[in-house]
Amino acid sequence: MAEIMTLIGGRSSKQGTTLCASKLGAAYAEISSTLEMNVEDMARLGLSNNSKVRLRTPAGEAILRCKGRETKDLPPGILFMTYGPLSSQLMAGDTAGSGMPISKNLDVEVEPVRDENGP
Amino acid sequence: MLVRGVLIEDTFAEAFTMRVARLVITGGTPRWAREAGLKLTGFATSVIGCKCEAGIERELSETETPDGRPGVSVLFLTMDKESLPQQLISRIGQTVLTCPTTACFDGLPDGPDRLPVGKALRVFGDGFQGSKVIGGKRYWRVPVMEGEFLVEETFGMQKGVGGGNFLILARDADAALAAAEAAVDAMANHPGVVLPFPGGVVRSGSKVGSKRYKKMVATTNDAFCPTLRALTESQLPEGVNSVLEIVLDGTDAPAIAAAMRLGIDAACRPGVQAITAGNYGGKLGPHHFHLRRIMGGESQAA
Amino acid sequence: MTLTLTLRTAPTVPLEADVLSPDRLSGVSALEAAKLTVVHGNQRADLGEFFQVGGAADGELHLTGDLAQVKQIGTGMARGRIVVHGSVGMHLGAGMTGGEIVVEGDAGDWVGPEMSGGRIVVKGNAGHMLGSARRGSQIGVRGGEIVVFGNAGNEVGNGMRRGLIAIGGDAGDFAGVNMLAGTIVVLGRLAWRAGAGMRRGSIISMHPAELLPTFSYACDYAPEFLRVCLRHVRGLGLTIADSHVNGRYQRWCGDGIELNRGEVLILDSAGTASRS
Amino acid sequence: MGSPLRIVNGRVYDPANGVNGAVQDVCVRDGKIVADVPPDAKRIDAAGMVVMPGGIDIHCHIAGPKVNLARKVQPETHQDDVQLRTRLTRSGTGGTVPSTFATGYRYATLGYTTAMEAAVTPLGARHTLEEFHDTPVLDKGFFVLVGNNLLLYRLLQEGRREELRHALAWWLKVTKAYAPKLVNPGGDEMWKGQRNANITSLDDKIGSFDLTPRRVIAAFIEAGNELGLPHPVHIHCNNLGHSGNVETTLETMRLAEGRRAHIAHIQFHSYGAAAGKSQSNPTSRARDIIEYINTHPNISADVGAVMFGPATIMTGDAPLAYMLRRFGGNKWVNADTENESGCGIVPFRYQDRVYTNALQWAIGLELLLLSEDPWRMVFSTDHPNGGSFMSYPRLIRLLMDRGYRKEQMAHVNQKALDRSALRDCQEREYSLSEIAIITRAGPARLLGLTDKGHLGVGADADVTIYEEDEDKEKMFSAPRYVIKDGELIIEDHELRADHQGRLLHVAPDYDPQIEQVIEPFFEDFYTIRFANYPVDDRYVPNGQIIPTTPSVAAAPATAGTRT
Amino acid sequence: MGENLKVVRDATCTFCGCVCDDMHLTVDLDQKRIMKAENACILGKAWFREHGIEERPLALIGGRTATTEEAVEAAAQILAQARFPLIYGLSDTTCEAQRVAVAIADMIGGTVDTTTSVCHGPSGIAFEGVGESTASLGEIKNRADLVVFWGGNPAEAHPRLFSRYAVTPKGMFIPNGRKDRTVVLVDVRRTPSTPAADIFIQVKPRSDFEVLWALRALVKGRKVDPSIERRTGVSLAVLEDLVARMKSCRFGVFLFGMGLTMNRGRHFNSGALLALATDLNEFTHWVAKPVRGHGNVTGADNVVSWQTGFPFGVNFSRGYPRFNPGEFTSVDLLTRREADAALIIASDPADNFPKAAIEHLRRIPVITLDPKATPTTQLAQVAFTTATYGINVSGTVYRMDDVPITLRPAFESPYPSDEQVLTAIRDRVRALLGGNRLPAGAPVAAAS
Repeated sequence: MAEIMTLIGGRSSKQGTTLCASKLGAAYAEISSTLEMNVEDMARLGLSNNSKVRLRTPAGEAILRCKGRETKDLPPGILFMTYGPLSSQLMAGDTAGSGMPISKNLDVEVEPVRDENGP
Repeated sequence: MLVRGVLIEDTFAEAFTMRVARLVITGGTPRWAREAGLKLTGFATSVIGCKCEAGIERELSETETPDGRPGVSVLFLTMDKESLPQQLISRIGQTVLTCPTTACFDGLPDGPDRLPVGKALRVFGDGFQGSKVIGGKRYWRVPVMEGEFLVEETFGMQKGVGGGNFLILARDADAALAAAEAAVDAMANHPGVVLPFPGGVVRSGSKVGSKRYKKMVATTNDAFCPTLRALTESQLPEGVNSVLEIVLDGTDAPAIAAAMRLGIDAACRPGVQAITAGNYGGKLGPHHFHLRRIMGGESQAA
Repeated sequence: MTLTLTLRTAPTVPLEADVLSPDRLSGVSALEAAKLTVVHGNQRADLGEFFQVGGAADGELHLTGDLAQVKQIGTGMARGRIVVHGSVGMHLGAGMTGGEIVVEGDAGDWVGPEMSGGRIVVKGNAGHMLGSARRGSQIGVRGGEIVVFGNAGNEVGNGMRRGLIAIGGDAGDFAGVNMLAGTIVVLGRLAWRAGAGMRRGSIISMHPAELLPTFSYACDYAPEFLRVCLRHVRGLGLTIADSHVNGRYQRWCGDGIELNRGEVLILDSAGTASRS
Repeated sequence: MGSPLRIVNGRVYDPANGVNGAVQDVCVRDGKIVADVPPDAKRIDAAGMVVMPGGIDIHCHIAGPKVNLARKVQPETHQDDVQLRTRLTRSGTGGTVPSTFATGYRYATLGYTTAMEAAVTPLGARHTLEEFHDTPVLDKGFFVLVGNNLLLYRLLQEGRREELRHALAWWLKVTKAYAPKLVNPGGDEMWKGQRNANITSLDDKIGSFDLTPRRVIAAFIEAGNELGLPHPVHIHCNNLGHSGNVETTLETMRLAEGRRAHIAHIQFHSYGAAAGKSQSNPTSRARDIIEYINTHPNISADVGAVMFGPATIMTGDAPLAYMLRRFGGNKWVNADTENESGCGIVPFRYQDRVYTNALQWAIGLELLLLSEDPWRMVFSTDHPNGGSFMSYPRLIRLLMDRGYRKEQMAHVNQKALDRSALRDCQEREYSLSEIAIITRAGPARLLGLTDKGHLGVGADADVTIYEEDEDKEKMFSAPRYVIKDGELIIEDHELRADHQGRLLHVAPDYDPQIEQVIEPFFEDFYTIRFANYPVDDRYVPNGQIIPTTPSVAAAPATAGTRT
Repeated sequence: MGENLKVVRDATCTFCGCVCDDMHLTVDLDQKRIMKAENACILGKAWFREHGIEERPLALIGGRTATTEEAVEAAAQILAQARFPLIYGLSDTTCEAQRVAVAIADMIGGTVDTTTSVCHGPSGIAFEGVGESTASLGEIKNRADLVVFWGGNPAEAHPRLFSRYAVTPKGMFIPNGRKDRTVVLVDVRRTPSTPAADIFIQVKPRSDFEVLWALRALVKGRKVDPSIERRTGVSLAVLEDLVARMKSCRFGVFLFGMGLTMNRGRHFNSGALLALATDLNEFTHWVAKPVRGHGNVTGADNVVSWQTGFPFGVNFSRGYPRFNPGEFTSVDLLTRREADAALIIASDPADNFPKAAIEHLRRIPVITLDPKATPTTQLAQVAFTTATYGINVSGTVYRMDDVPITLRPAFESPYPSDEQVLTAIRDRVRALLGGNRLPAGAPVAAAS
């Protein structure tokens, strides 16, 4: 069952240091496929750290692995991920006459991805 | 020429060129549009004493007004260009602006002169007024306690005709009045014409100037007063004991002529002896309405 | 006879065809028109490379085809009429002072920039910046009318100083932003932050809208001018219900940061306006 | 450098060499004016034309951080005034703040070959030089802002006048500047440090410093003279634009005490006030100003005339720009530079019906028409503050054509003319020779550019050839030929070649010990390293050092400096 | 560690817009590696550490190794033939290279756009509407007693903004450093930057505009509806307290990030903040500064502005510069499938552009200049390997506050600089076209 949440894209220092080395390496791929999520939301959706979730917007979809954050750090309903190839998949190309695509605070459908073997 | 036994005298009504504006006043209900129209056109019978002449042209249905509400159409006339806006500003300001639910629109969009009436009235808003341009016309929105008063920024002015008339010469006062009422009813709602006097009828026809009082611009038309038959050079035929006059103002001469035809025809009824008209020898007013020609006959009158 | 242009070769990159204006084509034969210059990307080309031209110019121009890549149609137009059987690209009717453009399909961004007169009717959807000020400029539409039957994007009427914009569908964010005067009617939904920074002017919404905290509620009433305005809009082809004409509206004044002389009018039956 | 060239049959105006309209040849070779060239040299037949040295703008704002901000903030003014590229030249955009390429080409198309950017923060010097690199044709230099410099204030506050002079020399040299510039001394410190206050008189205390503008100005005039700079301290006085500021201006000029000083855009500083009301509408006090200048040969000025139409206020005088912000159509830019300056930008429009604008217009004309020494009261609009340099031809016509002037006077706010003396200077008309002085020979002499502003042998071959025309605006709008460094840039009114002009700068000597004083200040209060501050020679691909003639030795032993 | 060590003092880090010029680098000249970067933050350390010389071909054409000359020829052919080419990136290279890139765009009648359009482009648009009160970073260090960070996370993205410029350093009128300043942080979430603030104001996502608008109204003494709290998560009382502080400080500064520009509202968010800073100058001194991401994105803004009059998104197809975000900006040109070739310099749009834009990049010939392999170089038809600015190449970069700094390279690279490659491409294109392409508006006879 999908829920609508707000996805914030951003930068992290770990991403910054990693991209200096290579954007094609495994470290960068891992960082840019990690989704920070409120722990209560995760519990409700039956997710635990490293569970796969599918994010979907009208532009596209991406599958990430989630990582829990306490409510004081990340309020319920808010998601965070670093910019990268996966966040690109979710962004619409319309810039509304500004040149800037919306890349923060996207409404995304969040859906746990069940492994074939079941949870 | 006789119409149903009533003599149509071979004379003409002499009318003047005036300036005319047409206002469309709408209201939340026909009642309030009418109330505003009545107050606006009250005390506007003759330029002699009222500085302007006005009357309700006709009532308008929802489909005929700019805002889709019931309304009345009003014609407003003055002798010169300058006094028309002055009269409109003071009269609309006192009678339409004040009247619940109403709005005031220009009814002569093609009028070659534009009178800045709404533009002057807007200042009642004390700076809180605002304007809107809709379909190329500018309107002012003046805040009032009820809500908002809407008035068009400018009103068209064109040349009109004032002083079309005919006189009903009757056997007695009852017959004269009945004929006058019938005439007024027949002319009601005629496009381009208003009857500025009370109920459309005037009993006190006047002549220019005074025989006795220097300052009087107009005094009673003694030649048509039955009580003065023995004292003055009366023009009343024998048997006529009461005369009533109908005065017509309008946007143009053909409209007045057409209305006169309907009015005279309706006035030709039992008890009426003759229909005549007032003129000044044809030298003062450019518009001459020959009664017999109007009624479809021949006229020899100058 | 009108001049008819039918797209036969789609441009591979944007085509700037500011020459497609009745004023510029006045008295021009089909043969002459085909030789007029358009700008295809960074190179000049003949109009005839892209369009089959027929008829002769008599003040009316009929364009047919998907012209979504064709920009600047009707630039500087002062009179006459353009009918587009299809969609058009950006900058439709730029600097237009008179005449009429009717687009049967959609229009791109920047419909009617710096327009001061005339009328543009878009029967489909329009892009962003409809009737909006150019970047850096404080003044958008200076007069005239823009009617969109479908939806419009962000910044409808940015900096608008006079005129009417009527939208049959929804309007995007910041409709009427920095408006100086004029009227924007939105029959569909008004998105966020309508009227931000407006000094004067009216934004009319037939649906509940979230307003900025700097807008103040004034009253519920039936604005008389709106009856006139909506009937006029009805005459332009949009579907206006009697309940819109006769309705009561909430009047919200704003933007409090600026003059506070603008207003957002929200149809009452639409429910209560809320603050954003 | 172009091939040898002989200009024949033209009427030559070379006031520096006493040539006043004589028909004589001008020969050019290797970028210089020479006595003769071989008979087969290319000839330009200048019959019916006027030959003058290339124009020199002594005070304009054409490059650097504030100019670029002013460009960026007005895209709407660029859109409809474009400069098309050609096979050879770059495209650009105009408005009152054109792009760099357009600036160079457009100056050239008016016959100008040298321009001085009049206000650059030291931190912005590198940026300015980068823009100069992309500003074609012109020779350029810039005046560096030192009048709100906090380190210099500290030295002055402590009475360290010698070190002040060395530090000033250091700043001029490491930034590759042409002259020191004071802008509203103390004003920026009041603005940045005292909640947007300003200086109101020469004796105000400057913020937390134990200093007054009077002390600052006097010290810089002294130091500038001691350094023997080709151009003295260039002063934008306090109280610019304020009613009654004439007293401040006169007092500032008196502070020079016979030493050289240049007052910038003096029109903006020549305002009186109705008695007792300082906030009232200004009146013209041009007469008092010009009388002082006429009788004090140590003082020079550029007029800073105002022309009706669009302008851009851009100034190091931040509080002034704030005062004017309400005229900016909602736009106002402020930019503070650490330890060095403030800056303000406001788009503006001078309107002939507006009292103050009309008065400003009149005062500019008054000053020029009442001036008795054209060599010391020279031409400028403080571009783009008083109007674009593109309006120079119109201003020339106003000076040369009294009929035209009278006609223009009829259109302006008459109350303003009542408060000026412009109607009393109806008669005067500038001659071509006088125009050549105020636009060429005069600025060259004031700038100390001995190779410019004249056509004598050895001068830079910067030559402009105008077709004579009764309509002087038309004549000065489009020279037939422009030669820059001997190269034909404009021929038959059109750009025919691209050209990279030179950077004109000074490199005064200083005691290297002064770096020991400056460096710790950088450590504490700058965010750029001391070592990274000086601008190196890579930014000056085509530089020319104009020598100084110091009256005081820089330092006992070592005159060398590191760069 | 090799024997051949060199110390470069006062080198500059170009990783982010802070452009700190106090790096003391210890360089192993044999290994061509920077061993130590004194004063660098965690990002700077990684920047210097990871930019050694990798074994990469000088150039690739269609995935095959090529010489630089061959690649220049291939690139020039693509650019000379294109009708609507895009030149993009430029924020991680020197001004000297940027200058040549704009010249190429002008010459061929293409579009030049920089990464500004997807970072603070909206702030640039806002600037064009309302102007800006701003300051060099040293003024903030010397004077700012109230520092407001808005929509950014400097601790992770610009660490030395805190330590070198705006929070902890002592300044002329801030003798006690951190103690003399009040630091406010406004964001939608807690980040590693939050603990640095005295006051943290957490706003609901997508409500920055409402908060800024309410602050503007309060500063002007206008009414704000208490419902502001429901919409934004911030109470009127908190806003009133902030306004009181803002009006009473001596020198206030906003440092704002892409939390404003990349968010719904875009340029209006930035514009509201810039206008708020302007409004506050009625009471005391206030400045605002967009915190810029890339090392020389500010230089790109400046170069494009002085050459064209516009900061980014500039099209030359009609023979003169035109500016219109949304029309001539990269994401739009690609998403709408308009560009028919792309020259991408020191940027990686294939990593962070919207999906539809990346898909178009795969359809058209792409030329890249980059020191490293990236998703964009992987899809390029012609890919140049270039030297890294600031590490191998000197030149000019502009700090986020428009202060230009000359780079001190640490060691030489076997690869050419961006400027060298671009100059070669420009010269070859010029030869192919016989000079600048004449404007499409020129007379027919003169057109090629």
